[in-house]
Amino acid sequence: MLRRFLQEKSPPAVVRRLMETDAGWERDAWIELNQQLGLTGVHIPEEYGGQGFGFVELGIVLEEMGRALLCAPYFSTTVLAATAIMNTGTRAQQEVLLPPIALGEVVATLAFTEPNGRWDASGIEMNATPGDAGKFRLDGIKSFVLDGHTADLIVVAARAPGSSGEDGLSLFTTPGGAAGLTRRALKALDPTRKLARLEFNGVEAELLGELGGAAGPLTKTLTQAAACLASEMVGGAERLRVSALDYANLRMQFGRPIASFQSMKHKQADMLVDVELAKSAAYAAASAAAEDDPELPAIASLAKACASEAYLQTAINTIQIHGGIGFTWDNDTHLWFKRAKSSEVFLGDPAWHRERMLQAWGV
Amino acid sequence: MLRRFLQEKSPPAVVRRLMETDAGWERDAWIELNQQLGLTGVHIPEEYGGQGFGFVELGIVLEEMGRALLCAPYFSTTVLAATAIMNTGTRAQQEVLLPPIALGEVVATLAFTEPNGRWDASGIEMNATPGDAGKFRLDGIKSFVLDGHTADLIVVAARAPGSSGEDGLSLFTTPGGAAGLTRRALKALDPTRKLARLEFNGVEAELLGELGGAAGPLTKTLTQAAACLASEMVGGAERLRVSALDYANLRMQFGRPIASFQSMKHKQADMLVDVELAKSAAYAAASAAAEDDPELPAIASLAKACASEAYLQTAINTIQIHGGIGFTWDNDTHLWFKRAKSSEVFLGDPAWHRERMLQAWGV
Amino acid sequence: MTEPNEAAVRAEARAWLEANWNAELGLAEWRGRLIDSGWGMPSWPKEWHGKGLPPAFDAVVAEEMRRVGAVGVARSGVRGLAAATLLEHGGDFHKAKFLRRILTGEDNWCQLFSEPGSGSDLAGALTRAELKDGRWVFNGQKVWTTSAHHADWGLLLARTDSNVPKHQGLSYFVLDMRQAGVEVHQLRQMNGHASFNQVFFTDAEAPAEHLVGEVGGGWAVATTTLMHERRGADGMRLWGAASERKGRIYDEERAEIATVNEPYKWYPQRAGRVDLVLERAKATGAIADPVVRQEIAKLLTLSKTAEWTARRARAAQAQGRPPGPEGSLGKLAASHVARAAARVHTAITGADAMLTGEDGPLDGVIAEILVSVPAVSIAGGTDEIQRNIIAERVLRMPKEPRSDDDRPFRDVPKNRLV
Amino acid sequence: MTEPNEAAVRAEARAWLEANWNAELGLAEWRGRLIDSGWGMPSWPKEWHGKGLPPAFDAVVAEEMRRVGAVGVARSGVRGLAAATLLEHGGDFHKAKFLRRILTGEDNWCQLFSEPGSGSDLAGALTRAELKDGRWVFNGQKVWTTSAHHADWGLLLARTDSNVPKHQGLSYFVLDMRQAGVEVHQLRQMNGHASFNQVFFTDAEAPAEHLVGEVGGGWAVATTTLMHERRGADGMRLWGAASERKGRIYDEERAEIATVNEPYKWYPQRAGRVDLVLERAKATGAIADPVVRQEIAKLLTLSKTAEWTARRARAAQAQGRPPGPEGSLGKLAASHVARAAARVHTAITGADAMLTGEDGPLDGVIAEILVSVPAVSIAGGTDEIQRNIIAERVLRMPKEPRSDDDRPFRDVPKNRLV
Repeated sequence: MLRRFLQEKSPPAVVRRLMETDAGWERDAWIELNQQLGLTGVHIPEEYGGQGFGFVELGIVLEEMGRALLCAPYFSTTVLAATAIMNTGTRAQQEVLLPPIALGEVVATLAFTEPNGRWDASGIEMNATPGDAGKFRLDGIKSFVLDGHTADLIVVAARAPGSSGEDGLSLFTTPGGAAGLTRRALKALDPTRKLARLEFNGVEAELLGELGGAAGPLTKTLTQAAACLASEMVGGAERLRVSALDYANLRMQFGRPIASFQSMKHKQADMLVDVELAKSAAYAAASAAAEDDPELPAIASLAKACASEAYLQTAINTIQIHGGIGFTWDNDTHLWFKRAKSSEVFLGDPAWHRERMLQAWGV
Repeated sequence: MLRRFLQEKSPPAVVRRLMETDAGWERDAWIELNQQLGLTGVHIPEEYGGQGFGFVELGIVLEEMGRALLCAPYFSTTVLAATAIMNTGTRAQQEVLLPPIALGEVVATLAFTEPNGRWDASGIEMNATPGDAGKFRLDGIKSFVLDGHTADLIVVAARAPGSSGEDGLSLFTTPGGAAGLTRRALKALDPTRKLARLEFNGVEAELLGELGGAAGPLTKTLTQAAACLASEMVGGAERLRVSALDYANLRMQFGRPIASFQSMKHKQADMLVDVELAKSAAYAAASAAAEDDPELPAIASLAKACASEAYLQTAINTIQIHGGIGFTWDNDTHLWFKRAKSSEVFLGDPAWHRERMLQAWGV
Repeated sequence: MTEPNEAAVRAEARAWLEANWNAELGLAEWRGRLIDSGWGMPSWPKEWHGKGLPPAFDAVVAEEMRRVGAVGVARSGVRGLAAATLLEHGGDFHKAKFLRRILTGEDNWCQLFSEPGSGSDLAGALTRAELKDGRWVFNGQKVWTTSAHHADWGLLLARTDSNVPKHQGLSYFVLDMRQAGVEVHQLRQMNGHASFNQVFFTDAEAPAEHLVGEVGGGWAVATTTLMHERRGADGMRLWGAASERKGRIYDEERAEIATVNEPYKWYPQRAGRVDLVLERAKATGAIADPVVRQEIAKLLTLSKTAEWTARRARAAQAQGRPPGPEGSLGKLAASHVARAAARVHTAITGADAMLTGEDGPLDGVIAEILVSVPAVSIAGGTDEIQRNIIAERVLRMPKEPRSDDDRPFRDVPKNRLV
Repeated sequence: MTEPNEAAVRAEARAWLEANWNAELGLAEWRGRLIDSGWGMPSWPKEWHGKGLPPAFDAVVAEEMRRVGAVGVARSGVRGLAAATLLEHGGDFHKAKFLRRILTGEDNWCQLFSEPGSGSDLAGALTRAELKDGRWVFNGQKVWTTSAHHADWGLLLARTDSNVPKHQGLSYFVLDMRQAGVEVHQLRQMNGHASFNQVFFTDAEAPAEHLVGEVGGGWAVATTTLMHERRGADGMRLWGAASERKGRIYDEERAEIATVNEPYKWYPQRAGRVDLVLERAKATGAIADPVVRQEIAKLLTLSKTAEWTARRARAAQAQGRPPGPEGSLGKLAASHVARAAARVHTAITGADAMLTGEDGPLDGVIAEILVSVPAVSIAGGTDEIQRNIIAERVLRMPKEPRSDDDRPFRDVPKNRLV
């Protein structure tokens, strides 16, 4: 049902229109999405206005969004920001921050990566200094921030001056339009998912959760987000795989459908193996996240690495199967290819996640 | 001509007979090989009784021997021992040691690897202590020594007690039957190339070349040997590639030769690419060795790594193309497969050589 | 008759087992009682040693048997395939003559399908069957037969007519393996093991009634055997796990299983021994090498995802959902795993990978992995055949134009016999 | 006539150049003299602007021209293919009308072979040519045409008969691109560039004598064009390297080359930019990562061996040895190199790989690599077609049974036009 809904709301023509805009999404469509299906709140507890489901259901939603290449601030708002708030915020903070997200009224994001491009908590350099009335002042630069130039609410990771590693890290919240905050959309290789660079010059922010205690919740958020991204990626990969199969069945060369050529069959069989194995990994990661399994860090990293490679390989194969047509702008394949390429490094590349997986397993 | 000669002298039936023997080769055939073609002395200077050719010609010989899977102590004697002596020995020592090798009268080897399995000069632990009359006493264990249990002359790498790294290394010579030397054939995965473990208990040995100055010449010898091994490997790989092609052309399934199936064609095309690229690398390495090109260390390592992977992949594909038959003992493919598998790690595995290649290029 | 329900079946089976199971009995005697009771094969028809229950209850009864440690009927190896095939396609004569002795374990069976000239193309079999004086006479050669030297009976696919297209000229027989016209040779493999036989027929004979199905209808019967083989590929290995309990009946069962499993003793090595990787990497120190770590991680990823995919398929099956594509990928995925494992073991092992037997690491186990893994992508259907099957049956891609199955078999180009 | 020898040819060319070369001339004027002298195309026949020398002497003359810095005739891009094809298959009318204006560079050419419905299968072209009132009339659509919007003339393969097998119903034409019936659209690619055109024919026309070769004989003529295209795939790029010398004639040549090269400006990125890898790895610090180092080493190995293999092929050619298999692998090897390079650039670049344009590394060059490499295994013959060619032409493996080339083209299943 969700699949059909997203097919209708996010056909390639709409994706192409939105990806040419600066924002990359439209508030009316976003509100409609939430009014009809309550998607933004899927894993937010009911007491905070959400649907009260868990990561398995969130994974299903993301798989479908990846399939439809939905242009919406969903990964930023629901996966990154809401999860970070749930992992970090006090009860009172959650009561304030989560309901508007669950209702689709507030678009939010998590600003943690910096121009150094590191995906671990230790890579954070931004400074947070205590300011007036229990507030903090943030100074530094965040980059690769999903929907960072359009978000209403920004959850920011920063550290106490002089601290290093996992020590001294805290999360803060600040409105998108805060004074001292300069936001610039970055030119993204994947135009369907917008990235921004945020420069903080003494931006006033409120502490989220415990001062200096954010390393754990932030790492957990990124682990859960990796599992979610794996789900999104396998949805996209499967969409491509099916589109390649459909094309091969239709396209005639040498008087027969190219699907009847043995090399095409073998390629399609290999694509099926790639996608199905990655799917199993994404499902395992979603279950582990839902159950808060101690193996989650390993399985999430496994799933992220596996889905990254399956998605990109599927995209490469899909272009190849389409031949010259597949390389044209008018053919839709490149939209998913670019998402695959960008997702490959977003939240950490496959080699990085493989190493994390081994370490999480104590190897 | 050499190819035809080796085809006659080393058909699979002869390989199978010799590989079941302890020695793995026969002195009569060895002497005949040298009397007819002077192969043992191909790159030994004429003044020492050799043919006076260089590494290009040696590479050609090895390519053919790899193709024929010749069971003879050629790599040990000519490639390893003679090259080590040429790189290290004084003029007087070369005058004594090289002519019997060139004539095929003496079978020799180079004992450098130890049970730690390291292929670099720094890995040597065996001690050489000064003894009577300018001689030295060797104590320690060598392993993976090619034809070590049958060689008449053994060139041994050892170090001054207390030295480490590339310091204090020297080469020595000792007869195969020296007192205090215990030699044992190892069970080799590749039965066509015999390996031995040599235990030295106070074995008396003569210094070869300069005391403590062997690191350079030994490393050079191993670099040249890696280039030579690449030639041997591409010969074997090409033999397998052609045998797989012949089989595919003959074998009928579903009423047509399996060579007419597209997946078989694509596999054969990929095999051709693998083998031809590796051949180019082996030829480049042979030329670099012949010209003593400063890039030789990089190119030799490149060629060794490239040929290792091409040979093994070709062997795997050749078994696969033969189907069940290819996995049987009576089919000849496994003889080359085992050589490929063993050569993959002999003188260092592909990853090790790739790293060496980058370092040699100053990367 | 009322629909059986799980609780009732469980209670009835439990009651019967409590009354009858006795570890002190001999294997034959116990199995005799079990077969007579119908609890040995609960989903088989009542007239043929079963209870006539829906297949879903097999697991319930098996659970009850495991609970008390009761030994089951013999069905490992080709026995199970023979039983399933004869139950579906055999006449009363076959069922009466063979089924019970299969279940008791008295008779051993082998499968005589593959030939040297037709590996992937089973329907291209050349072995001839001719009816002479009321008896079938066989001439030809089979290969890749497991345990033919232990077998009392063989399931034989042979050609009765070369003047029709190839699938239509085959017939299916039960052959007595203990006769002069059947010669069994062991076939040595590149890893030194001899798991398979070549079987030669020189005027081997069978009575007319040993034909299973119709003359010319052999391909359909063979398809049933093959389907059960594919379905059971994992299961068979599972049944093969002998109980570790003590007692005479368990010893007898262990001996039976050991005979069936003998040809498979290198199969764990063929599959790449992923279980050894971490332990070995720690032992050699390769675990500290970032490059090797990546390869290990890739291998574990493959192996885990293959396992999870198989679990997804089983879960779907258990819930009665239609099988998705995930159920057909296991064999191909296992190939990838094994090949990756061989690469990783080599990288971990270094120079020692050149050694085998007692000189090799783990007393030769690593070497056995390296020279056994090439079989995994061939045996039981090559990777190429698996890809064809996935493409045509799962993805429903169009078949390639074929030239061999619509003309008389005699006109189809064939391999000369080696 | 005595056999020409190298020294004599060299001396004669040198003498002529010393007497005639003048960098102060206009490009057209100089080329006019060069063409008249025959030194512009030494291996062409004397009656058609050449010297009638064996092809081996082309290199000698080229060397002499390089020595003095003399500009050559125009032959880059499709011009060269048109010249070679017309020289071989054209009649005197075609040679007189077109050859000289090709060599002077006055006319631009394009190639009209590929169609949307026939990518790998050029002989399946659907564009129709009909003879009406003594003129050929064309209707249909071509695609993947380079520089059609600059072209004066097109080499057109079109169907004159659908009632014969597909290869026999094609004819070859020279088409005037500057007419109302020819419409040229740019085709945008996924990397944002627009290197190719779609060309639509709506009752486009050509005089009867613009047919090249026989009616129905177009495939043989097209094969000549394609052979020269394959042979020149590297060469064309080489001729395209403009001289860096100063002077009016060089400026004019540079402008000509720039026009020809315009569609290819992203080609270095398409090939993966191996040249940037080490510099980038040092810049990002990835050079210290052992895992990335392995990937870099694998890439350099591929790229070096591909280069050495091409060199082996050239050496064999130069020595007049029959071409070995190494000559046919270049395109496939280039694909492997480019794909590996894209992977390595990603690993080196990390998060920055998500950025493009002025926000991306090297002002977007890295992003352009990542979104251009997929073309390398498609354009000019997909990797799959290359493998077929290697298997069938180099390895002489048997062709697959075909069903489309022995029956009337009208009966062959085709793509509906998009």
